[in-house]
Parts: sequence; structure tokens; C-alpha cells
Amino acid sequence: MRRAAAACFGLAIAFGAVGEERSASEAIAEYRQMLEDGNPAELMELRGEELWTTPRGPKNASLAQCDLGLGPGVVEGAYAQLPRYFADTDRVQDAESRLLTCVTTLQGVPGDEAARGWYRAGSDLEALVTYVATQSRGKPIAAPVTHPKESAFLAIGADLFYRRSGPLDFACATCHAQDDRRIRLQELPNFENPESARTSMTVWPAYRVSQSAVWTMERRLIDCIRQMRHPEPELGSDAIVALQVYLQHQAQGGVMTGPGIKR
Amino acid sequence: MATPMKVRARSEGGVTEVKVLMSHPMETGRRKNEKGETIPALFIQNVTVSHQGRTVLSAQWGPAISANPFLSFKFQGGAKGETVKVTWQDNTGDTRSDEALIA
Amino acid sequence: MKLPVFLLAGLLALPAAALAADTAEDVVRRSYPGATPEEWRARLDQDDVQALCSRHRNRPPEDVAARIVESQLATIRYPEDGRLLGDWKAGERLASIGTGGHIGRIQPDPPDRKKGGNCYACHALAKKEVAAGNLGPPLTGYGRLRGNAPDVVRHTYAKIYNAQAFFPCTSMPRFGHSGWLTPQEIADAVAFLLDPESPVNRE
Amino acid sequence: MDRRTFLQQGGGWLGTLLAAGWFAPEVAAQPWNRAAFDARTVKEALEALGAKDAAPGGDIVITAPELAENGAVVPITITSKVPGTESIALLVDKNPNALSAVFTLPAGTLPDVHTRVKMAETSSVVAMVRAGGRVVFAMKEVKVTLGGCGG
Repeated sequence: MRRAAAACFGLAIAFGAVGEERSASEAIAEYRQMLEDGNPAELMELRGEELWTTPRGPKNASLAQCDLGLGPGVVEGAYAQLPRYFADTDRVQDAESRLLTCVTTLQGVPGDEAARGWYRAGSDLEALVTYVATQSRGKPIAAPVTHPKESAFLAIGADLFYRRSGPLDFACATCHAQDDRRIRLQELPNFENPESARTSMTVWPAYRVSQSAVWTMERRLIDCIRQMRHPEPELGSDAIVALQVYLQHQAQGGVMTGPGIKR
Repeated sequence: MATPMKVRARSEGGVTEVKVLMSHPMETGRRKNEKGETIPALFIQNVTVSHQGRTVLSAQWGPAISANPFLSFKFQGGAKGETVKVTWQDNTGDTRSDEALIA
Repeated sequence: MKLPVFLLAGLLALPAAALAADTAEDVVRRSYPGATPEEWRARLDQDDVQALCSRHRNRPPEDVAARIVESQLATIRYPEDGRLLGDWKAGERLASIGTGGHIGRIQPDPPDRKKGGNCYACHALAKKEVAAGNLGPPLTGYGRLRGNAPDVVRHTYAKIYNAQAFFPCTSMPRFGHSGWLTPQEIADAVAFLLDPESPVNRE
Repeated sequence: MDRRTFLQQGGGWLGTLLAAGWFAPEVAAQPWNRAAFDARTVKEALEALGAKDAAPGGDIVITAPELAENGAVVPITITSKVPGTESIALLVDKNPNALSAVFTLPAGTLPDVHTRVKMAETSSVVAMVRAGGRVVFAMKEVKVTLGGCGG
């Protein structure tokens, strides 16, 4: 079988059946299990905590007063209840956009500077989101849908999940709306099925071995949107936040175990 | 590298298990960035682990060790509260040491 | 490519309230400030089929489904030289790569990057390629089961050119209609499926 | 960085002194074995490690996944039951440079090490053990699939 030279994906190496009695997905589950002890995300968490507590920026302030929805400085359990509506910005925000609000308002860092290179391995946002998300481990997902803007974003997020466009007619639903589906050997969560949605949303953000970095949910979604051959939505844009309101709603009640380990 | 290692040491039944997570890109020198420029080799070459000053493991690594390396091994002895120290040094001479108390 | 007028009328008679409040389209409009007019046209604006399938969550009622099939059948174009059975080796390469056509700042493709069919992403084809997806039905032995009489070749070509002409609101891209693959490339894919020499039809 | 060049020129008697751990732990590390890590094949690497006559066999257990979802991080544990194990080397046959790591185990350290390696493609993983002047090795195949959605 010829080895394709495609940068991010090459041909899977043709090989005999993986152990007659075991399927490829069982073998992959065992592989992931072997990695659970010693998840490099713990290193990003350490750095995120340092970024949270260290005074920085023109105002030489830390993020200790940042309100992630449960009150200024409250981090424990906050991630599991995002996205949500924030009165001070009059917007529904997710972890990434809310942290950027705090960096710009509390620390005085200009918006574009705070967001620059956010998608690169080792970015401040990667570390901060990893730290914040780790403090929701063991908490059930409960993104509120009580404020009118939250419920509007739930309906909009659902519409966006099914919104097909582009040369390949792709939408999220193209791959994520049926049970037990796979692209190649890549198992796909089905977000129409709450149980499947929970297995997915409770492990993100996750350390991706193929990237040697933790990917936040926005990084994950924006790369998927790229692979659908759509343009990239803006970091923290309403489309990305509304989509997460829908995904979190589908996964509500799932107990956070992240950051996880992914391909 | 600024980020500290995560060193965990636990003793049980006269044996101490050491687990270490190191923050390091482990670049092979073969990868290209999105502008097509080759990313220079940058990888940990020497690792030394000592317990109360005595070397319990030394290792030499090549660039094939995964990024953000994870290492675990066991040594006989070691009691609660004693020190385990991990030091790495990479091909540019950068080095880092971190310690942990045995739990 | 317009659908019959009466179908379009249905779209315009949305209740006024739905238009006033923030809609998905409003949110899309303001979430892609970096997209160029060309990118809007080719990658974000929806054609009628995309809009209908989105609205009906890919489960169109019978009347809508029938109209989609009818309108999409009319889009199918066959190669000028009439050769619908190309080179199965080229078809195999096409089925195995999913490259091409990515845009954006983070990881765009060079514009001339070969566009792959990525068939293995969703379909089982040659038995020896174990890393195959299951979003689409398995196609192993496709040619062995059907033979390659002219109507089978033509039917297979048409399904790859525009799958919506046969399975309204299917997940499968409309490879020919969108111009993602050329008629010649589709003929190569047909050969990969039907040629007796192709690994799809050999144990 | 003079400290690093000092280490590298420490061959000869200084190398043996260093190996014997005469200095504080940080300096005790042997100079990095460039020849072994630059070697392409397993055979060349073993020769550079002075293990030309390594024999297959020996009670060595390689714990590795049968199928790695991505070659960037492949967890490998090598457990040597060969008495008097002094060092363990980890090699990946099909990698551009076969040698990935060499672990030196002082007395009292269990011959059971775990780390994670990159594998360019499906390949056999080789574990070499040096014990009392003898060198033995074992092999295990690890399949690598470059998963993902096709990019």
C-alpha cells in the first residue's frame, strides 16, 4: 500500500487483522488507557495556575479577581458551567472568550495581543484553559440555559450544528449525528445521543498526542470547521460559543474527567 | 525551559516508584513549521535521578523520545519525606532540576 | 441552480417573529469577519439543497426529498470522451488521500494542493486496508457483485458525481457538481470500484 | 557553554571516572553517545554501544500497545528478568535513527523502566539488556496507524 506523503495524515499502514479476536477500536482503547497515567496536560495546568496567580500586563494584576460565572476568583466548577451569559459584557461567553475578557479588563492587555497565537502549542490561553478546566474535574456539565440569550444560543447552536455549506456540503451533523460511526479508525461521538455527547464533552480540553499540546474546545471546533473546508470563525465569536451551548446541552449531566488524552 | 517538571515519588513495601513528566518539545530536527522552515533539533540528551544525593538512574535519550517526556521506574529503599531529584540537560546545554519529597 | 418557484415561496413565508430575533444566519454573518466575498460565496452561503437539508436535519419529508432528487439529477455531467471507466490505480490514490482545499490562517493548504476523494474515510474498499471508515456503506467487492455493464458504470459514475440525486440529504459530498473532482477523476474512482483488477474486487 | 564541552571531552580516563559516579550526580552522566544515537540501524547502534555480539533471547518483557493510534506517543515498558541487569537500551527498528534511549541502572534500581517513544511507522521495538558482561535482546512488533479524518 503506497504511503501518501500528506502532511497531517498518511495512509494507515496496511497490516493484518489486529489480533484475530480483537478489533482495532479495542486495541486503540487499550493504547489510550496506557497513556492515562502521566498526562502531559498536567504540565500545562501547572503553567496555567502560574499565569492565573502572577500579576502581569500594563495593570500588573493577576487573574485572581476574574469572574468565570461563579463569582470573582471562583475557579472550582466554573468550566463545567460554561458557556453562560455575563452581564458585564452582555454576551454569552465560553471559557476562552471569558478568560480573554479578564486578561484585557483586569490586566489591561489589548485584545489582539491577548489573542495572538492562541492556537499555538504552549500559548497562554492553552495553559489557562487547561488550569481552569482541571478545576471542574468531577463536576457535572451544567451550562445554564435560563437567560434569554442563553436559550437563543441553544437554538442557534443546534441550527449551526446542522448548517451545511461549502464544496463538500459538510456540517457537524455530517459526521456527528449517527451512533457508532468512524472516519477511518477515528471513532466519532454522536451529539444527537446524550450518552455519546457526554463521553466526548467530559474529556475536553484534551492533550492531543499528535500535536504535543492541549487543545481547548474552540481549538478543536475551529480545526474541525477547517477540515469541513469552511473559513475559520473568529476566536470567541458567537458562532463558536452558540455551538458549544448546544454541545454542552446535549452532554449535560456528564461528569467532567478532563483534561483527557486524545489522538 | 520555564515550566517545572512534575515529579512524583511514592514508597511502598520498601520500593520507591518515581514518575516524572518533563516539559520539553523534543524536536527531532526533521520537522518543518507551517512556513516550510526546518525546526532545529532540540531534545533532552541526559537525565539523572538521585535519591538523597545517590544516583538511582541515569539515562541518555535521543530525539525519538516523545515530546513532554514521561519516565517511570522503581528503586529499592527510600522512605517518606526523603528527597528525589531529577535533572535533565538538552542538546543546547539547557538544563533543569526539580525535586520532590517521597510520599 | 434554482428549485421550482413554489418551493422557494415556502421558504420566504417564514413567520416574521423568527426573522426579528437573532438567527443562526445573523450569527454566521458576524462570526467570520476574516472571510473574503469569494469565501462567503463558495463556502458559507448555502444553495437550496444545503438550506433544505439543514432545515430538515437531513431527514427531508417525501415531497422535499423528491424535489431534491429531481433537481440534482439534472446537474449530472458526463465526460466529453464518454469514457466513464478510468484508471483504477489513479482511483485508488484518489480514494486514499483527504488533502486539499483547506483555507484559513492556522493550517491552510497551498491552493494547488491535490484535492483527494478521501473515500476510505467513510467506506471500506480494498479488504487489505483495515483503517477504513463506516459512515458510508462498505463497498468491498462492489464490482464483483455488480459486474460492469454500461448501465452499472453509468449509475456508479452518477452517484459519485452527485449523490444527492439518489440519496437526498446524504452525508456524501456532491463531488462532481461541486467541482471538487473532475469528470476524469470520477471515472478513475468508478474504475477503482468496478475494474476486476482493482483490489476492491480481489480477495 | 564550557560546562557542556567539558562533559563531551570527558572521554578516556575521565569518562570512566564519570561513569563510576565520582562526581556529584549532575556531572556523573556519561558524555552523550553521539555515535550510537546517530547510527541508523539497530545493528549499527548496538555496535556503537559496544554490544556487537548481542544475542537474541534472555528473559526480557516488552510491554507495548499492539496498535498505537498515533506514532507520536507510544508507551513502552521494558522489564528485564536477566540477573544482574546493569543497563537497558530501547531501539525502534524502522525509525530514522534506531536508538531511542539507554538507561543505566545502579545497584538497587529495579530493571523495569517505562517511557514513551515516537515511531515513524509500524516497526519492531527492540529491548537490549547488558548484564554481567553479556548482552541479550528481545523484540516486539508495534503497529502504528496514522488515524484522523484524512485532513
